[in-house]
Amino acid sequence: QGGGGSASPTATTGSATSGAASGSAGNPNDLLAKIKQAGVIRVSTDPNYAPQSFQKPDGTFEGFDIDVANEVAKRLGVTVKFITPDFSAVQSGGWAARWDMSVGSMTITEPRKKVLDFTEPYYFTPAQMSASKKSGITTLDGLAGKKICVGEQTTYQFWLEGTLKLGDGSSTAPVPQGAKVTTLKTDQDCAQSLKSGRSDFEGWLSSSSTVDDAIKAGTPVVKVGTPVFYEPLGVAFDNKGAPPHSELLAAVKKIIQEMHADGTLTTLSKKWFNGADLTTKS
Amino acid sequence: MTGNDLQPAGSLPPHVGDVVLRAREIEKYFGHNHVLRGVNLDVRQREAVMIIGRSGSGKTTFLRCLNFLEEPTVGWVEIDGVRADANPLGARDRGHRERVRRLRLNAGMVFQEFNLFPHMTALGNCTEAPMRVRGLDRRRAEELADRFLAKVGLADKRNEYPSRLSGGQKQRVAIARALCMEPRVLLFDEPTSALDPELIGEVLQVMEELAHEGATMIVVTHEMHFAREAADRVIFMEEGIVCEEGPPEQVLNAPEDERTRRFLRRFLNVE
Amino acid sequence: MTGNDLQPAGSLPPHVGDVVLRAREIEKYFGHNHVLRGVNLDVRQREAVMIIGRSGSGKTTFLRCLNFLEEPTVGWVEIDGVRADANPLGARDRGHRERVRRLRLNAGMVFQEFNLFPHMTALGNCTEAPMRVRGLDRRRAEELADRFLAKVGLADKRNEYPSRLSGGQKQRVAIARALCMEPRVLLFDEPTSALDPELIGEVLQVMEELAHEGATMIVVTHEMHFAREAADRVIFMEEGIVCEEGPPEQVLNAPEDERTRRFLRRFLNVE
Amino acid sequence: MTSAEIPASGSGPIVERIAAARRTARRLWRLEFALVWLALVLGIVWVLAATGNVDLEFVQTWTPFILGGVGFTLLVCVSSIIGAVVLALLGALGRLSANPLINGLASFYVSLVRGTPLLVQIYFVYYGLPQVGIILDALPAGILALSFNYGAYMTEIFRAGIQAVPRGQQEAAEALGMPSRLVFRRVILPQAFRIVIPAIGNEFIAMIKDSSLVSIIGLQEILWRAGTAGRPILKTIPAFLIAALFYWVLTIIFSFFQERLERRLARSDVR
Amino acid sequence: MTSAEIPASGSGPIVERIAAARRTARRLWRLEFALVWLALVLGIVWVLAATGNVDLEFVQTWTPFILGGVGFTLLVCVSSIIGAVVLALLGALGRLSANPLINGLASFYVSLVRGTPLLVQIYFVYYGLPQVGIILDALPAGILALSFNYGAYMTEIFRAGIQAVPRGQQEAAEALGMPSRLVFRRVILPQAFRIVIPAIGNEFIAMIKDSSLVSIIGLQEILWRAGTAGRPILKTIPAFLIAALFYWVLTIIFSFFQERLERRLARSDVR
Ligand SMILES: Nc1ncnc2c1ncn2[C@@H]1O[C@H](COP(=O)(O)OP(=O)(O)OP(=O)(O)O)[C@@H](O)[C@H]1O
Ligand SMILES: Nc1ncnc2c1ncn2[C@@H]1O[C@H](COP(=O)(O)OP(=O)(O)OP(=O)(O)O)[C@@H](O)[C@H]1O
Ligand SMILES: [Mg+2]
Ligand SMILES: [Mg+2]
Repeated sequence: QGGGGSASPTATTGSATSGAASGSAGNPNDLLAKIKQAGVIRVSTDPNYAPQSFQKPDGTFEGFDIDVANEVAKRLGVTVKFITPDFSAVQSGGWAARWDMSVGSMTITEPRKKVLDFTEPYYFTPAQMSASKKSGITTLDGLAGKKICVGEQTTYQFWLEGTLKLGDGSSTAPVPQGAKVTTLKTDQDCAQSLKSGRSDFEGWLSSSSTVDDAIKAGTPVVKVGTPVFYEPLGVAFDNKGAPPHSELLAAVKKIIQEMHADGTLTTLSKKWFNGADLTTKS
Repeated sequence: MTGNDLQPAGSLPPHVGDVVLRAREIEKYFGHNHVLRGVNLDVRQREAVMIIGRSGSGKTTFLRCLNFLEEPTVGWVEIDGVRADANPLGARDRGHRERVRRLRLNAGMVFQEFNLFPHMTALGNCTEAPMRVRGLDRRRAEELADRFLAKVGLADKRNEYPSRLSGGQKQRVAIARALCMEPRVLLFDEPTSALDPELIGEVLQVMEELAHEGATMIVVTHEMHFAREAADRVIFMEEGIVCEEGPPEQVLNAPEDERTRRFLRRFLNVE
Repeated sequence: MTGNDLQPAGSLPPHVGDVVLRAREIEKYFGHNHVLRGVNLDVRQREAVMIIGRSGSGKTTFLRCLNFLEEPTVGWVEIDGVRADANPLGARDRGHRERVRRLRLNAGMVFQEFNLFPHMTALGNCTEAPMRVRGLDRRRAEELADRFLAKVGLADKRNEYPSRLSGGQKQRVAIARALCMEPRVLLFDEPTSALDPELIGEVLQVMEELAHEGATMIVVTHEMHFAREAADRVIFMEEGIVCEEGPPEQVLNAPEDERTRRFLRRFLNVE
Repeated sequence: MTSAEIPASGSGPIVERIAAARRTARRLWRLEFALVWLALVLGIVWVLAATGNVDLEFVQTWTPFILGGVGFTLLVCVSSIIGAVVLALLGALGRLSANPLINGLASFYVSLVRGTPLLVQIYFVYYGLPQVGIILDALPAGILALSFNYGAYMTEIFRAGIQAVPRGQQEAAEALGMPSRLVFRRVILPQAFRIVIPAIGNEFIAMIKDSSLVSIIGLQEILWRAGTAGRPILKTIPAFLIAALFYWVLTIIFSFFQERLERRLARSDVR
Repeated sequence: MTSAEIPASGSGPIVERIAAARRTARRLWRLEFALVWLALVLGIVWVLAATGNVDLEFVQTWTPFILGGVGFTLLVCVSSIIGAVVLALLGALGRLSANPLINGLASFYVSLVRGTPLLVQIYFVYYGLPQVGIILDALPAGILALSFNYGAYMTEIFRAGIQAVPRGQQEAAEALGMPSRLVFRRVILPQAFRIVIPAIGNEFIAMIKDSSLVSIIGLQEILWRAGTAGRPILKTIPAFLIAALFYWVLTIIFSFFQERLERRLARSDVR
């Protein structure tokens, strides 16, 4: 799985392994040492989000996040076991050591930083506004006073409600005047609603790749305007997890930096996001 | 009228009138079990007919066939000019169902287990069918009900629910309920066998009065003393046929049929 | 022995032995309803005592107090040397419960409604308690059960479930079940009143045999004929006390007490 | 307390003393029972507080918002239960019908709806029906799905209730000449309703919680609001606890009324 | 078919002719019934196909994946139902206990668990218990939560079942001197079990679908797999349809066995 692994230069892999080896020389109680001993790192993922994470009919996982996770594990010298808990449980911390790491396109936000430790962003998702064809709206301002659908508890909802605080301090576009929020269980349910022929709302805000896929699947929407913000997405760790994890955090932070530097992430991004490089905001 | 009248064995008591109920060649199978094997019966107005016989001889089944609570396999029944023929597959035949319903209007039934409607008072039990089936208005239905409740000695219990009545009282309400339809014939299936000995007296007394006042009735019973006193005619059944029939003195004291003799011997032994 | 023996009214039949059951000053309240007002009873070995009386006079309650299925309010019962005192609040008193349990081992009870265990065969019903309470092994328990099933004429029904037995057969299995505990005293509460007339004979015959073979028994009954034939002593109860007591000829034919006379008159009227 | 003291001590008639002792014991029992509950509730609160799940500020801020879902939950439940009862009545009639078309339709409905998850049904009504041109708002869609779902389960409850009305009731009504519609409406249905009330109450309690599934189509009932309140500030567990508390209180209140209703019906329901 | 022809036509004894006519009618009825089902199934498939929800390629690709959840669902359900039965037995004993401590505990358990949503309970067991040091894997956590939840509902079922065993059964066992444990184990429990089997079957069917809630803790059962397969490519409806079909088939298979078991028990259960 994940062609991304073969794209990475062997030399980089070697250096990461040596870095990790020096870590294990440190604290034998650190999560890093335990993972290495087990040879497996448990990574949480929510396979409801293509192309970041989804399942093949044989039950194996694939997607951008999956490739990133596999590459990180490879550079740590271990293999990955994917776990699929409810997203709300992942983001609230208190993992009870059931999994070690989240590579789940989690937006780095201020509240989450209180319970989770994040690496630097490994990529950025553009938040793309779209409007139903029926509404005839073609600009962001056209959505003023209209209803906009978002997935429950997503950064998109928080942005619309004006409570979004991105963890990297980056700014966001202004919300269309008087826009009303409609939430459904997931982003895809908004698309499903429009595709079913319902017209409970005019706008839909989701990641640009989700919007692209929905358009490809025949959902009657058009993109309006440029991305309203870029979500910084990082690898996360439970910050009050029982075994100390500072060495693991340091090791993964280093690996992410290396993956940015050696172009691995760019390659993977282009592979999964229709040739777009989302590793930087642009 | 279709049927030729049967000649009852023995002479008729003087007070009886015309034939009101005719049953001809009633046969009944339960599956392959031939329970009634051709029973004929004519009952005249003001006649009290008692049916006796051992357990399983078909007494209850015959009584239930008379008002089609059990559909006979063969034969027909005519009550007060309404005739219904056996129609063993007629459950979905509307015409048949309607005929049976009209026939039942003339045949009041009193069940062994009372079967009072528990969610209605004594009065409600008595007025329900008169109001909704005979179409009487409430005032007239209640007048009628009060009259018959008084007759069975329960004028003061008219507003009680069945759960607050004793067994004998329940059975008497059931009799009043049947009387309120003013049927031509009353059918009783062992009306006292669900009662304890103390309560039997109440019910038998009411029935004896009814008999003396000239109600037409057919009673399945195990109470030999009662049969002896109140019956105009006693019928002894065995294995789905009528073995012996006649005035009570004859059937009960000097039975001709060997099976009747054996039955009565066993029976009186026990008591 | 604690109690001083009562002097039974009338002379004792010659075949009876020592006193096996003593009940003293049994009183029972249901709430404020004073149902038993001080009943005394001594029963000797091989004696057959029949209790008669009108409905509600407390016969069933007294019988149930004898083996503490109903906890008496006052008084005590002693059966074969095991004595239990009334303990109306003793439901959670372990010592009392254990005494009552041991007392019950000597008192077999046959219920009006049979109360056979529906999930066990006739044999299972008869062996369950002997095996698990008396501690007999399966072989001996089955021997015993077969003997008593044969005695009540049901040897061939040993492997039937109760649902496939007639009422009379069920009642006889219930008798066999009680006999299998080889109790000193048998208690019967109207053992035939749930049966139809045909089945009564079966059960009465078994009981009469038991009486003639010298079983000690106390029977609540409405069957006057049976009482007359099988009783050594008849007790007439009214409103929670014993009004009259003596040999059957005396109590049933020449009662001294006015209430007994009234009761018997009413009763024989109905029959 | 040892029971031996009771009859001996105190003055006044024994029945008063026993009653007093019983009352004391009952009061003590209730007290102990209440203390157990209190201890358990306090225990839970203590554990929750100790693990930092009781955040008073959070409770203060968000309780009104979550409470706002109660009205919504009740609106959905009450409407749905009414719809379900109507569907269940029709369904039960269909399931008991002799007409293969009607019977087939009804049993298909029951099988399909009981056989598939409520979540799928809600999803289907909201997102699937628009494909055939039926576009419902979230509220009617949720109520429709819940009505259909519970209607299927309750069909079986009603069917059992109708079948539990003793056969004799129907026969008694038929013997009075009542046509079958009248028999059903006046005799069977009122009795069936009494029988099924407890089961319907259970369904309502279950529905109070199942109604949380309608949040999948964006209806803001209790649980959804709790999730919404808790998640952004990562307090899912405290938020869920508040929701659970509301549900619990709702069911306790409802159970209280249900028990009273049942007890009232039970009083007049004794046959 | 009109029934009047039947007895007239054909040869052989009437009982054979009636039986033959009944058989034909029954066969016809079954055929019509089956045709109704067939028509409904085809109708649904047709509508689904016409609205483009039957995507054969999708079905082919994803069915095995979704099917993979069946084993999981069954594993969870079977384990949970076993756990629930054990809890329910203890709960029912507690609810019937005279000890206020035990009774209080049991009734608190029932009230709390029936009063709060299953979803919250699952969430709590998985994410809440670790706060007090109890860390369970998803599978045992899911089974534990389901067991506790259904255990509470089934406690009430068992309690009702135990109370439905006629009081006479306990009295009969006690009269045989059986101590209370033995009475419960050998007499009450076996009969209670038979009574509650249908209700337990219903719970199992409900659980098959409720088990989908365990997906919140990452267990990949049928419905979760369907959502995962369908959502990313906006084929949620076809995916859910496949899941619904699996659930339906599962419940049909299960109902079939349940009915057979019930019918077998019913045969020997007649009292
Ligand atoms: N619904 C039924 N289905 C099958 N067989 C039946 C049915 N009702 C009665 N029978 C059988 O028909 C026969 C006659 O029964 P019936 O009830 O008419 O007897 P009975 O003379 O009233 O007896 P009893 O004095 O015991 O009431 C019996 O052998 C009985 O087993
Ligand atoms: N469990 C009970 N609770 C309250 N009162 C009861 C109870 N059992 C019996 N009684 C009352 O006690 C009185 C005596 O009842 P009991 O059953 O002993 O009478 P009985 O002599 O056996 O009558 P029968 O011949 O009708 O069986 C009656 O007034 C009855 O109402
Ligand atoms: Mg009969
Ligand atoms: Mg009695």
